[in-house]
Amino acid sequence: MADATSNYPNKLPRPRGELAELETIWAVPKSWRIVTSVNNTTIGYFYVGTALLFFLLAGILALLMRLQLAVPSNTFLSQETYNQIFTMHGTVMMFLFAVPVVEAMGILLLPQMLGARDQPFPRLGAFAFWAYFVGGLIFFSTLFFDLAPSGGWFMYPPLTSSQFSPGMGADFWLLGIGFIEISAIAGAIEIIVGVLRTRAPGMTLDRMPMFAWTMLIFAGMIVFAFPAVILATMLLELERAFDWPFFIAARGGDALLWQHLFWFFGHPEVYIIFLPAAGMVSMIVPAMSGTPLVGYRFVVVALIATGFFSFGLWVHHMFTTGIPALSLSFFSAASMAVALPSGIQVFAWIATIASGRLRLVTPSLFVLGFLFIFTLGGLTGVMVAMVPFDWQVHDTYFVVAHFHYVLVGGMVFPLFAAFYYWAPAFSRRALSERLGRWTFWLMFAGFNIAFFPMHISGLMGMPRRVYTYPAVMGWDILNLISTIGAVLFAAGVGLFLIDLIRNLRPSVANAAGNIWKAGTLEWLPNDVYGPRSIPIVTSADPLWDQPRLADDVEAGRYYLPGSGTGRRETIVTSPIEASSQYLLRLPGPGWTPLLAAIFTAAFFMLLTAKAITLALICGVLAVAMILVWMWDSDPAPHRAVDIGGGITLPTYASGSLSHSWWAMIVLLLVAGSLYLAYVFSYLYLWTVSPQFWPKPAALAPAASPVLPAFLLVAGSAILVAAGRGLPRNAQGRRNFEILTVLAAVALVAALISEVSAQWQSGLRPETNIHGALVAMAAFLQAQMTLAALVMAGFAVARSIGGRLDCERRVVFDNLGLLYHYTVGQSLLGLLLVHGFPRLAA
Amino acid sequence: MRRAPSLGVVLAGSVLLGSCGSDVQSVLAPGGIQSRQIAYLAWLLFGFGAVVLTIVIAAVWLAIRGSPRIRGLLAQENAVIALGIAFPAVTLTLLLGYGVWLMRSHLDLSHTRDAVDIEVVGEQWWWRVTYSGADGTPVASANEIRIPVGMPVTFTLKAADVIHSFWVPSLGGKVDMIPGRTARLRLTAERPGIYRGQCAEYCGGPHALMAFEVVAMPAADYAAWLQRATRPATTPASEIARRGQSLFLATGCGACHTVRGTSAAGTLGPDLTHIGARRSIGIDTLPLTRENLVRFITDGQHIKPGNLMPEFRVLQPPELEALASYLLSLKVTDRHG
Amino acid sequence: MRVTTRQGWKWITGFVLFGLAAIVLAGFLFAWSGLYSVAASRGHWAVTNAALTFGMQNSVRTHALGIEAPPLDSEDLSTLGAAHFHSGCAFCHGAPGVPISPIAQSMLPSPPDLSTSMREWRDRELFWIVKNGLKYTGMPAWAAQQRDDEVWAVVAFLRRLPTLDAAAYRELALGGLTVPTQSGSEIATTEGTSEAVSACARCHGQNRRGPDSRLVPVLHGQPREFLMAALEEYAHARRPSGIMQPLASDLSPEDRERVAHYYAGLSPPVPPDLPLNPESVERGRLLATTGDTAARIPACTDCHGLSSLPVYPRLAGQHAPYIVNRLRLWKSGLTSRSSTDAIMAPIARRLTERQIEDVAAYFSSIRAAGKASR
Amino acid sequence: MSAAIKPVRPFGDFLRVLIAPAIWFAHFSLVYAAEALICIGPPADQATMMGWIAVLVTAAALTGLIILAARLLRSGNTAPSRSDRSEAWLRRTSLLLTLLSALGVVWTTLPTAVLPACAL
Repeated sequence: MADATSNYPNKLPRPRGELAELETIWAVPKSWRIVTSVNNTTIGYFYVGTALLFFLLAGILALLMRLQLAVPSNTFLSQETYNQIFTMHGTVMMFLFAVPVVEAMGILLLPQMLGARDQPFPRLGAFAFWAYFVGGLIFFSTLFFDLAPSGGWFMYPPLTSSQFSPGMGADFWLLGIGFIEISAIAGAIEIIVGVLRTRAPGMTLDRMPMFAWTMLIFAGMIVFAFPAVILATMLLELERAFDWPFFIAARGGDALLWQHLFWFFGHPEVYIIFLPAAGMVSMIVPAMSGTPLVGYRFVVVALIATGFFSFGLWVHHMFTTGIPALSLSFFSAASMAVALPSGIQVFAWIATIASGRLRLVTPSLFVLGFLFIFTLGGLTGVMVAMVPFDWQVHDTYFVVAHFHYVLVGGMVFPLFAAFYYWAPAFSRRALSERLGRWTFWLMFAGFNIAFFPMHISGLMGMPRRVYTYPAVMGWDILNLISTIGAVLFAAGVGLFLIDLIRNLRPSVANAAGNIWKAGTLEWLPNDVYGPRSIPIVTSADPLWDQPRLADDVEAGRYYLPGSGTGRRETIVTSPIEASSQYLLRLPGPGWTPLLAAIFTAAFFMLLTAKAITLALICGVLAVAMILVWMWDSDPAPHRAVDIGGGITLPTYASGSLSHSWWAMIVLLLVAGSLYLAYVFSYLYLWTVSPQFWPKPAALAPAASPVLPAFLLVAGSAILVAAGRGLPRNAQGRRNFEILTVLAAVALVAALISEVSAQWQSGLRPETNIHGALVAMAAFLQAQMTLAALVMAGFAVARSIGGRLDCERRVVFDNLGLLYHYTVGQSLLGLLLVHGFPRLAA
Repeated sequence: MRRAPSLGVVLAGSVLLGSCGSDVQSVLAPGGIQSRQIAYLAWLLFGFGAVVLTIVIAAVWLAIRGSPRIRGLLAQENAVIALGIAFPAVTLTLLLGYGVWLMRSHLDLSHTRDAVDIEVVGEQWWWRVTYSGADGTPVASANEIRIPVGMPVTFTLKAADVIHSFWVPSLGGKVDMIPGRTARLRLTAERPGIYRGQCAEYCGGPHALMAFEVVAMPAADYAAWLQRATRPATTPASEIARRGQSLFLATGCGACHTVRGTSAAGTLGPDLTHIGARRSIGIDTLPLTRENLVRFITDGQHIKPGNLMPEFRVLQPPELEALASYLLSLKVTDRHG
Repeated sequence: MRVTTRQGWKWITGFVLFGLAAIVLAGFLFAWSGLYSVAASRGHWAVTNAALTFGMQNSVRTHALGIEAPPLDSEDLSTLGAAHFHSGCAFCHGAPGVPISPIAQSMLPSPPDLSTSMREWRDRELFWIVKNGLKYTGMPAWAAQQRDDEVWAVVAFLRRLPTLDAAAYRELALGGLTVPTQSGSEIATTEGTSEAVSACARCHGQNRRGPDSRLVPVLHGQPREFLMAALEEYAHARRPSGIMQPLASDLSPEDRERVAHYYAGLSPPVPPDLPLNPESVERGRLLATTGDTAARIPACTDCHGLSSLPVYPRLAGQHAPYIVNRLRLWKSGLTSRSSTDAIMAPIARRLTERQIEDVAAYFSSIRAAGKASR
Repeated sequence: MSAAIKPVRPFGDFLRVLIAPAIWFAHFSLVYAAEALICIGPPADQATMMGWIAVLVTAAALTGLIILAARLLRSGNTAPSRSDRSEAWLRRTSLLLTLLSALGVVWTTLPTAVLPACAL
């Protein structure tokens, strides 16, 4: 097909003005208005830049810590300052650097790599970035006002409870991080839908660039892992603010619940960070060896297996908590299991190197450095998975060494490899090879000198999170060496910055281009609109297998060489075979994502500062901004568009064909995971303190859930009826609107009836754990009800505004998904709260 | 290319391990049955790690610089299966089996009745130690634990406020102390000596300074010591110590501290009945001397920032002198009977 | 003549910059020449006066925006405020029956007579003025910036001031002290009027009479060492109080010893029979005598009992509002360099609001056991 | 242009790849939950209960994986070579995941043979 040069979808020459129109449509706003830009490249630059900023800030904190520990009994930092600094170092590195930088690389690279013009939800991407930017900066600045949290990045209660951490620091952590997690989930939705639905035609799953695979699994893991920690932060914040005793043992709570929830997120988190980095390596190694990845399928299997196995590891952070030995050994076994996929990947890379000829340039050096460091980190990982060995080294510097080997080796080195490798695709100049080698050797030597001795200091008994140690311990030489190494590492990073300043000139339009002779689509000539035309992909390395591809794409021979509807647009394809389905029209620049992010950030931060009224105002404004931006999305159907090659694509899709439906499904998976985490917490706390569960006689009457259940089911039925009666014209609207409002009312009535029944039975959240858990069920129900309510109101408003009918129905479809999910979750909640205590009694 | 530095690092590490290995609190200087077993496991794991690391480095080296035949072998999917799946599957099965077997031996299923029971409660930021006296009466102490050599000791571990972790590396692994839960840990010291321990779970504030010492002594000495420790405090013999005692009571020390045999019965802070016999003050931050005692009373927030004892700067030097004399006199004498 | 817009802008910018530079230079020359008179005897021009007043009023309003006033209708507050007003404010501002001193009247601006004319400030604005003072007017800031509670006492009094006549003012400010008629020789040879000498008693009472304001501690029968230590710490500003610091620093060490001796020798006054919540008193008793192990609060009586160190205060019979106020001050983070505060502050911070009220109720309910040691 | 207009394969085909690791996860969760629940019960027959549950759950999981593997192999044999590339790719991916999952199940079960239930 590719050889059939006469058989291109579109003929040359292209009409005059086609390219100019494309450029106008996709233009990035000039000067300070650039903050309204939603182009994935602009947002990608901002995103990567901000993540790097946090990497530097957290790195400075690390240097401060290393200076404090360089000599015994040092007084460079005070105890409280040190405690704040190590808490912030961990938190910022994990939440403000590692996850965001990977998402940033995804936003920057994926559309180009997949041959799309942009992400499927450009404004959501912009919102995710700005929320992270504003929230992250505010969170970091708490350090300057002595308001920073000091409970460790893992925030174990009861140390972080209001009794032992009375200040605002812990609240900043809980609300700030909860908020940044929301931004991460927004990014994950973007990535999942982007990878599954906006690939170039013909890019089947087995031709997908490995980075896209890893980002898909990365985003999938975020969907299931992050809700656990979001629930945990909600529980702890509710405990701190309203005394709901989730973690207070005296009233039936349990400190270990936090650890379960936190590590159920926290361990997959390690792989969430590592997988995309491994994906980068899987892109760089073949390109630098000039040969396709050996064992492509093995690597995909390894990625999927890692995604699963990593959810069976969380207790390996809790080997010393006094859990029965047999339970521990299950997690020890799963920890072994997760070593296998890593082994597969390492040897697949080695096989690729062997099958080609590795060019030893800076990206390759970073990859080789990664292989060494990550292997060592993986091996110490196997060691700490051995339960008895972990009893000794847990919470010591051995573990500090281990996870820095895994995270810095497994993530930072590939990231630097990626910077050097992809810079020519996004900058007018490549980064300097000479400076790059210096950077690599300084970072590699500095890293090993800093962190290898920590294995030994840990074995010699040095615990983590100590701000000082006495001279008699014999840890002083090792710590001094570590400090020197840290300074060397920092020098390497500093050199990299100099390289960036000297050589990085961001631009996609005039980028240096494919200097490595790589084979994937991001190396096509690109501009603000992505590739000039969307290619047909016939292999995993199209640029190698279709040598003329770059020229043909640039000439406009492939699909959609201009704009079909006069707006920004990209082709939506089917998830497995990537066959074209419809033409998605995308929104352009706007203020709403930025303002929504600022107000969302203000909402959370003001809530922390207990300025409730102002916070609520900002919250309402944030929702309003989102509604304003949603008002213009879902444009009315346009006539079908010919994209070339005799293919005419519709411009509107509803139901499961719509990309928006997919996003809603992913969002509901997040909500579902959150609720499952809650159900787990409920059952878990019952196993810990069943004595706090009341006798059936003391519960709300068995008949009390009947009314709310009836209302919920009735609401669902009414909404289905409303959907049947979606208006064809102005006459039908009234009925639809009334039914939708009725359905919304039913949802609220169900909530009120359940809450009042519980209240009348004398249940109070602060009494004991049972009360708190029942209240929590209502809280989560209220949360979903509120969301459904806003969306129902929005649907009614669109109907009144003539923007919703039986054809243009995406908003209603999404409302339906959300509504029926809410009903399902609420029914499950009723069953749990009313049924379980009777069952257990 | 990378082989030289990496091997160098490993070598340097081993040298460091061997040479400057201070055994104050070291995993690799075991003094008990449990810690020795884990030390064996550690060396086994280091050996395993060295082998695997060497294989990976060699494979990378060969992939870049090897002969075409070797590179051809390495470039096959079968190489990925053999080295990436089969080899780890076998070795990790063996390791997992050994680890589980070791856990079983740690469970000490044949827990004997003659074991010594000691309760340790982690508090911010000190250790409340309660021995079980000869007739089962609890004997309160703090921040220093004495155990008999060669006998299994069962530690009952609790937390009073936040999570702490009880860890004596030279005797065995650590166990967390979690509010609302009770954990147990069995340790057996093999030779007499002083083993340092430290809180291993971050517990806020001066967590870094929450250390303690375990003094392992011959069983007979231990029995005699416990017998003496059961007795109330000696009445002060000297005039200055008597003045110290009345100052101790008037200053309100008894609101937080207990000295058995006096009206001081506070339970918020460490029991001081036999403080004069302990080796350190301020939870192992300073050796117990008259000067350090006075410093801790008047300047405790500098020695151990954030600790819960207020600074008693109201006391004048002569009063402090008397108070220190009294506290130092609080020790069990060797007079039997 | 037509200029293009761009040129026009350039020209205007240049002109403005030049003008600014000229003004700055001229201002400097004027100040350097010394032609301006700083004399207080001349007064401001009316226009200057109006501008300054306008600026001052708005500055106060804006800065006071975030302040929330506590309830101010308590007799205890205004009585304490009155006593301080008499010694600290009346000299400049006058009071019913107390004319403004002619010296103060010669200030620029001359201080307003608060007894007759007080602007209609809001409570929070009065508070801000009393706490921070006013630049260029001679109105000083509060001597102890941490003691907002004392400032509010003055504000509470200022609110009552317009309703007072000379007799009522004397009663409130002097604590019912009667000043015996003095002979001509006494007036001619003693330093001040008898009112200033009786400064302690105006608040703390004398003989069998306790303090009028329950926010003022009962000193009767407290150990002499405690009283002397407290006065010394006030005098050296180690213990913050805008009311006590000026008074204590006026006293010589010998004076302090004598006045401590005087109060230590007094028998405690009979407390008025106030309705107390018996449950609260019982909870307070339990806390005071046994402490609260879980919250790490030691028993109060171990340090505040009869046989405790004499530098510790005795609390039996002390006013509940005083105890509550003191504990709340520590709890809200009062930093003090006093050696006894170093002991009490961390403990007070661990008390809950209810425990503070309970323990204060308990101590106010019991009678001081006879005279303390001299 | 045939690549672009092929019939759409439902996303469920991809989700089927995840069956094997899902079986591993179910097995893992069940034995872990069983241990947790048994340990709050009476201590008398904890060991036998745990033993039985481990045997049953593991047998079920391994049977499931074996059936899955057998079906994948059979469809691979019977399907003519012209069957579409995506399907073959998905099938072989599933097969490898089944192998890894089986190893995971065996490893999870291994300790139940050595360690007593609920001992600390």
